[in-house]
Amino acid sequence: MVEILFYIFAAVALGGAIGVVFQRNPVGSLLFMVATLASLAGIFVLFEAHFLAAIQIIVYAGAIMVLFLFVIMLLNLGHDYRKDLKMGLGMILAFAVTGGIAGILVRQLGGAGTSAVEQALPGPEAMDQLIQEQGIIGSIARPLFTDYVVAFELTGLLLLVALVGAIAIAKRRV
Amino acid sequence: MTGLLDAMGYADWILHALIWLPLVGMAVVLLSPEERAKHVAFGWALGLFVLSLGLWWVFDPDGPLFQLTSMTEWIGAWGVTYALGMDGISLFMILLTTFTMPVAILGSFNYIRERQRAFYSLMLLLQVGIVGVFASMDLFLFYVFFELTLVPMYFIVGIWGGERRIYAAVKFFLYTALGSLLMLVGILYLYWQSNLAFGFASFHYFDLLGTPLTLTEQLWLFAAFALAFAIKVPLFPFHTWLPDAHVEAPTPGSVVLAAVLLKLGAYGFLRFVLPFFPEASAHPTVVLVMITLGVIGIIYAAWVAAVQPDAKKLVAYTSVAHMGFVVIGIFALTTNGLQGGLIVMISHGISTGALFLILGMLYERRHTREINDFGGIAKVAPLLATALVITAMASIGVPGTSGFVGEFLALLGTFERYPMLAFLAATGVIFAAYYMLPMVQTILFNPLDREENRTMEDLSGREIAVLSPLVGLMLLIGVLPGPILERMEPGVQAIIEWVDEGASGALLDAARDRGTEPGLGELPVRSELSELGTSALGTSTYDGTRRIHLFFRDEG
Amino acid sequence: MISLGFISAGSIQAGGAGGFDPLLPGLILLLPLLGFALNGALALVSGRRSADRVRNSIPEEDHTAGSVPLTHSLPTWIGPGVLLGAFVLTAINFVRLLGVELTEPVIRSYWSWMPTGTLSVDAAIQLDQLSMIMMMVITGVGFLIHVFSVGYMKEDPGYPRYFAYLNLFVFFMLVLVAGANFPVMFVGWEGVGLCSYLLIGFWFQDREKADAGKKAFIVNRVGDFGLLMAMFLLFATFGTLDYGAIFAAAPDTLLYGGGIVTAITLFLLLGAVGKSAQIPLYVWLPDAMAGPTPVSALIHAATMVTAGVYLVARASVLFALAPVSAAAVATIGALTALFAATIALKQYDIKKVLAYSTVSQLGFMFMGVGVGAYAAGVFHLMTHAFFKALLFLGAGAVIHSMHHALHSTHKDWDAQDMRNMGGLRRFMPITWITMWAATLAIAGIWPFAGFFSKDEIIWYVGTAGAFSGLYVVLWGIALAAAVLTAFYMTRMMIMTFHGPNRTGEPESRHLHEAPLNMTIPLGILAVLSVFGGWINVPGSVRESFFGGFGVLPMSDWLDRWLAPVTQSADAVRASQLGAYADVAPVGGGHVVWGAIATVMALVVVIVTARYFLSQPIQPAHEDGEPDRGIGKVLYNKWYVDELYDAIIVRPLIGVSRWCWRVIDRVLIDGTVNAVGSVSKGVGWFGSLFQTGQVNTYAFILALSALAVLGAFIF
Amino acid sequence: MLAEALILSAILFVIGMLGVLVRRNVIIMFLCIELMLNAVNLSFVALSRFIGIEGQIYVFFVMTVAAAEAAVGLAIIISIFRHYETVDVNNFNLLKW
Repeated sequence: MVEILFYIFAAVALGGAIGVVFQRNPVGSLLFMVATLASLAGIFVLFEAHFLAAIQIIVYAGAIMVLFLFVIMLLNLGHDYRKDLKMGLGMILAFAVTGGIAGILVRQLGGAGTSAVEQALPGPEAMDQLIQEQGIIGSIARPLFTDYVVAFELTGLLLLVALVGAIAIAKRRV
Repeated sequence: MTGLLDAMGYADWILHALIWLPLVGMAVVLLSPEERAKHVAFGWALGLFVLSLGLWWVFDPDGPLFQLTSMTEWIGAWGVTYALGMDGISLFMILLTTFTMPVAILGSFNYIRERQRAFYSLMLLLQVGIVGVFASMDLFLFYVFFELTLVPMYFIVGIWGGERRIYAAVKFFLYTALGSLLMLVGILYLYWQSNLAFGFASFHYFDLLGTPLTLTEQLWLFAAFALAFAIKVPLFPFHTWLPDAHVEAPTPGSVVLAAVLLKLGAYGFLRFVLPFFPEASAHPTVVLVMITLGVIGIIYAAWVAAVQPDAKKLVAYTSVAHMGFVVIGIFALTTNGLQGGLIVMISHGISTGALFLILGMLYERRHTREINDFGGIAKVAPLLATALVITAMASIGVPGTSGFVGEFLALLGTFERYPMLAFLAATGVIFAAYYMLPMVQTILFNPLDREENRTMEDLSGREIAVLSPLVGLMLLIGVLPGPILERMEPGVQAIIEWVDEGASGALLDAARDRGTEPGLGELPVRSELSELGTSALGTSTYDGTRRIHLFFRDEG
Repeated sequence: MISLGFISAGSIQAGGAGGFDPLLPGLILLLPLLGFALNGALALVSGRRSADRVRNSIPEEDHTAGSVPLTHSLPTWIGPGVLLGAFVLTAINFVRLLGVELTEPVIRSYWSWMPTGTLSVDAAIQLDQLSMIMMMVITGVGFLIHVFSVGYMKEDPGYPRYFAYLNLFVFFMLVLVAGANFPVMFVGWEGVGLCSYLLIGFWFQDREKADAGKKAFIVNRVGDFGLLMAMFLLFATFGTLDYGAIFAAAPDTLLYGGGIVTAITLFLLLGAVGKSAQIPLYVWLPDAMAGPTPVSALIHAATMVTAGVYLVARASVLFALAPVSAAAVATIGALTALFAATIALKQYDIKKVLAYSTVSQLGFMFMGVGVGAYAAGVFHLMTHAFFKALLFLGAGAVIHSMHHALHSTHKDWDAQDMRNMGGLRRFMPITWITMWAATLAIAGIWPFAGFFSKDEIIWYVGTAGAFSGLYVVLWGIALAAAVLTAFYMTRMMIMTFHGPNRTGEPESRHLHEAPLNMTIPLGILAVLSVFGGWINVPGSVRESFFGGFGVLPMSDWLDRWLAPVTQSADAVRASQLGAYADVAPVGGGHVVWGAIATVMALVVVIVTARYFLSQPIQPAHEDGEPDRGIGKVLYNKWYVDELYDAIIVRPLIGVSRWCWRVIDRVLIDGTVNAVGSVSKGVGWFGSLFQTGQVNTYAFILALSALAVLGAFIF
Repeated sequence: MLAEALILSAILFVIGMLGVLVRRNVIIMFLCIELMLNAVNLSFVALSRFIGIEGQIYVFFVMTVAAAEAAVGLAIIISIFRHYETVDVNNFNLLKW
């Protein structure tokens, strides 16, 4: 069951990703992206990362993608997108390079090495036990507010800076 | 005198003081008001000179080879030490530096009118670097000081120079930096080899001495070091930065450049190249190439100098010719040759410095450096004319002046081994007259047919004060070079023996006796350093005894 | 410390002083140096005052009238004064030396000059027969010329400077002859060259005069180069540069006629040729006449130019060991003697005639020392110093007078051109008489000084024919040159002093005899020119003519006096070559040829005098230059200056320019700049990838990632 | 399942990279970068299942940074658009001096 669901989500994610790249209409791309994000959220659930799946939907699909959409609409980019996709040599080169990288990555990750690594790792039982003890949220929140509290606070600062920066950059000169 | 100095503990602090006090002086100059900066700088430099005079008495010609030595750990993990010391050769180079500085500063009072604070503080910074080079006993420290001299000189040429100052400054910087970077590679290679051979890491001069190297390695390292120093000297054909730098540099810059900076190259040959790579330095082909280049430099530079319309450029080319004498003297590898080369260095420092000062004075009056713009100056400026004639004579080596002693000994030493090359080099004596006399004549003599020249002022009191010590020294060294020669002799002999007889002689003794030398007792013991070194570098064959590897002969 | 030692003691090095205890020898040298220092200081003071006048466009001070400033009155006493002191000291020592048999020179060493390694050169002076007689000539003639200069240079604004230079010259000249080793001698050698340079260019505002000084210095430097090389060779061979050690070791160390000694002596010869103005380096001396005339008398006739002869005599052992070099010395001397004499035939400038005459006479001296007659060479050096100094001083008096005369009416004639003179005998009788004495001396007429010295040289050249046919040829040349000497000297005297006066009526009223301080030196020198030759009358001559009368007190005195100096050279020559022939190549002995020479010279003098007295002579501006034939070539000095200019000077300048413009600027700097350009070019090439477009960067990034990944895998 | 997840992550990453290379619209390029970030997130989550909770924490941080980046990036795009009236990167070449 889990396997089947994984493959379904994977297929959707892949299809969405390809759509993002090759759909010339930006709004269309965006919608494909939402599809990808949603299916990734599904995969997160399959890996017992329920909290992340939730914020994947809320933050990514909900907030960030809407932001993108706003910008596209603000800039009125709904038309004249025919030349958006590079064709010819650029496309071939891009395919060649990315294809090469993909080949290497897939070959490495899909080989016997990964299974061996999987065997050597503690395995899902430890995680299951952790979630059992502390709950889904708690298992993330505890280290976040203890070991990683400085990083967490810095993230908050980063968001503030980004907020101020975005406003400062985007606003018209007065 | 000696008693007084001993009471002050002079020997313990003087080298440190000579290196770092200029830095303090730099701060003082920067804090003083703009219009007083030159006086403060002059006073400081003069004070340093007076301070350095004590070296003459402190240095014992019959004492150990290297004196006033001291050593402190600097970067322990790499075996870098802050080690100072000097032999007779360094002694006179340091004295020449401390002597030149106040003269150059005093000579620039009228020349430098803008950003005086910056200028004089850079001059003092330059002194830090130069004295540091001459006093370093650690190759790392040496390299730091060697490079440090580039920076102030770059700014001195680039900011206060003439019209093409940027070109000249960049050329000067890149040219010399290129050479010294190659040398850095050589230093590191030598360091690693020494580390492998002796089992501990150290940049100290004595620890690098006698590092076992194959002839091929020696030749490559020789090339790396020699390029750096040949550019600095400058040896033909690496000399073209010099005329540009000299022409564009302000007077004091030219003076220091000619008087001291060029000596760094020759000093490097003597102190490092010959002792580190004795086989390569004595290799017949290498010696032949070096001496031939020196000879070409002497003749070629003289010819080129003779047709220069620009007086400063002419004098710049004469520097190349003079330094050619130094190079042949060094590579003749005879005592007379080396001694002669050293005297030429000192003499060239004084006479060429004086020439640049005089040309600077002429420039201040007429705002031109074209030889043909002058004429008949001797009539309106008899003192200046006298100074120029004496200086020119010293420069072309008329007996009775310092130039003769140096050139004579250098040629004599070269002749002992390479008669034909010495023969060619000696023609430089003729060509020296061929370039110098027309300039002297055109500037000083001939009809006084220009109104601007007719109203020219003779030397002022300050200018007399600048030139008279230089002129006096030219004559004094010409007549009485004995005390200088005596003090340099042990150092020179040590180098010759080391190279000639296969890493032996006084230099070896000095290196061996280092631990028992006075002044070293309280400093970190070698074994401590070596532990640091071994822990960092992971090789440990060092057994704690002091030794210098002999790769020419087996000791046991 | 040093100065005290310099004056008083020093340390006696060599033994065998034989009871000769020199009195303050260092002071002899120090006195002129002191004079230089004092006069030099005065010169600077007066120079600055005169510079102020130039700046403010005030005319030069006129010292003939009114009060004379201290800077001009003191040198009058300091300049000749120190020379007198030096001369007196020298004379005292000379007299002391007369009484002793000195076999080894007395050496006074003052301090160690260049102590280094294997070389040890002391600042030492050496007193022996040769150096003492040279010092006598230098200080004696020098003193007379200093006195003469007081009158001659009085009005010159550079008066103190003049005496400063002159004193310095004497100092260096004394160092030259007194030095106990080659480097010390070289100090004097170059020092006199320097003073000569300064004095030739004394009136430096005249471009030609400054040029002449420069030329003298540079040409001399060629000779100095030879001397340097000789010193290096000597040091390489002997390991020392002291005279004593070298000359003592030479006969045993060096192979007779070997390559080393020949090289050494040829280099010494180059030095001598430069300093003594012989072919091919004589060109500077005629130009050197640009200096004040007393300078010409002192430096370019009496002392400095004879340094080459002194050098050969000093190194006589070496030359004796190198027959090729000795022959070269004699040959160069003979050729120069004849060549310079031919040029002198057609010169109109009175000083130029004397200059070429000097070159010619120096050629005679070279011949003498070349054939091993060292004493004869030194003898001629000495007598020549007397009569040539006299001739120059006389010429100076004439020029002085002519200058005043022409100046009085502002006539722009050349005061030195003999065609403008004529009949001066009436106005300047003392000068006239004394100069005739000198002329007869140089022409070689018995019993004047030149007869004994010159004919002795010619005699020795002839008798040296026993060694080689070359010397017979040289003998012929020497005779020819002697004849020419009589001719051109008589021509000069006639054109200057005899015939009608050509200066013009108003000017001639201003012609006058020189003042006493100028004529007294002339008189003394005239006496010396007449009797000076009697110190070395050959024994055979003395006995055959005057033995019974006792008119000539000494015979062969100089030969015997110098014997200790030249004995080892004589020994070498005697053992290797054998004895001189003792007859002239075509037969005839001493006495016969003495008579022949005198008669020949007398005949030439009389014939020439009659010829020129009968010739009408035009003043220079009407006469013009000879425009064809041999006369033109001689007038233009065989075009040697032009030749040197074309084959040496211009090519050298051309090569220098080429070196600068092509090698330095294009090749070396071009390479340097090319390296710079290459790095710029590489940078430019790299910038091609910097399109500024994000895709490109991204693409390169991806490509690099691929490369890195690939590198990990493969 | 780990291998499959990692392979999916790799492919998504590469597709994102392809998008950056072939698109000219700067907003879509930006979107593709987000895609690449998500691909990495997937790896983290997948591995965290077997190693420990830290992986998820990193993903949390990545998302935050992505949000900040999106905000600032889009602001810049707006600013650029005002100047050039286009979002075609071929017209932006100020990176070259």
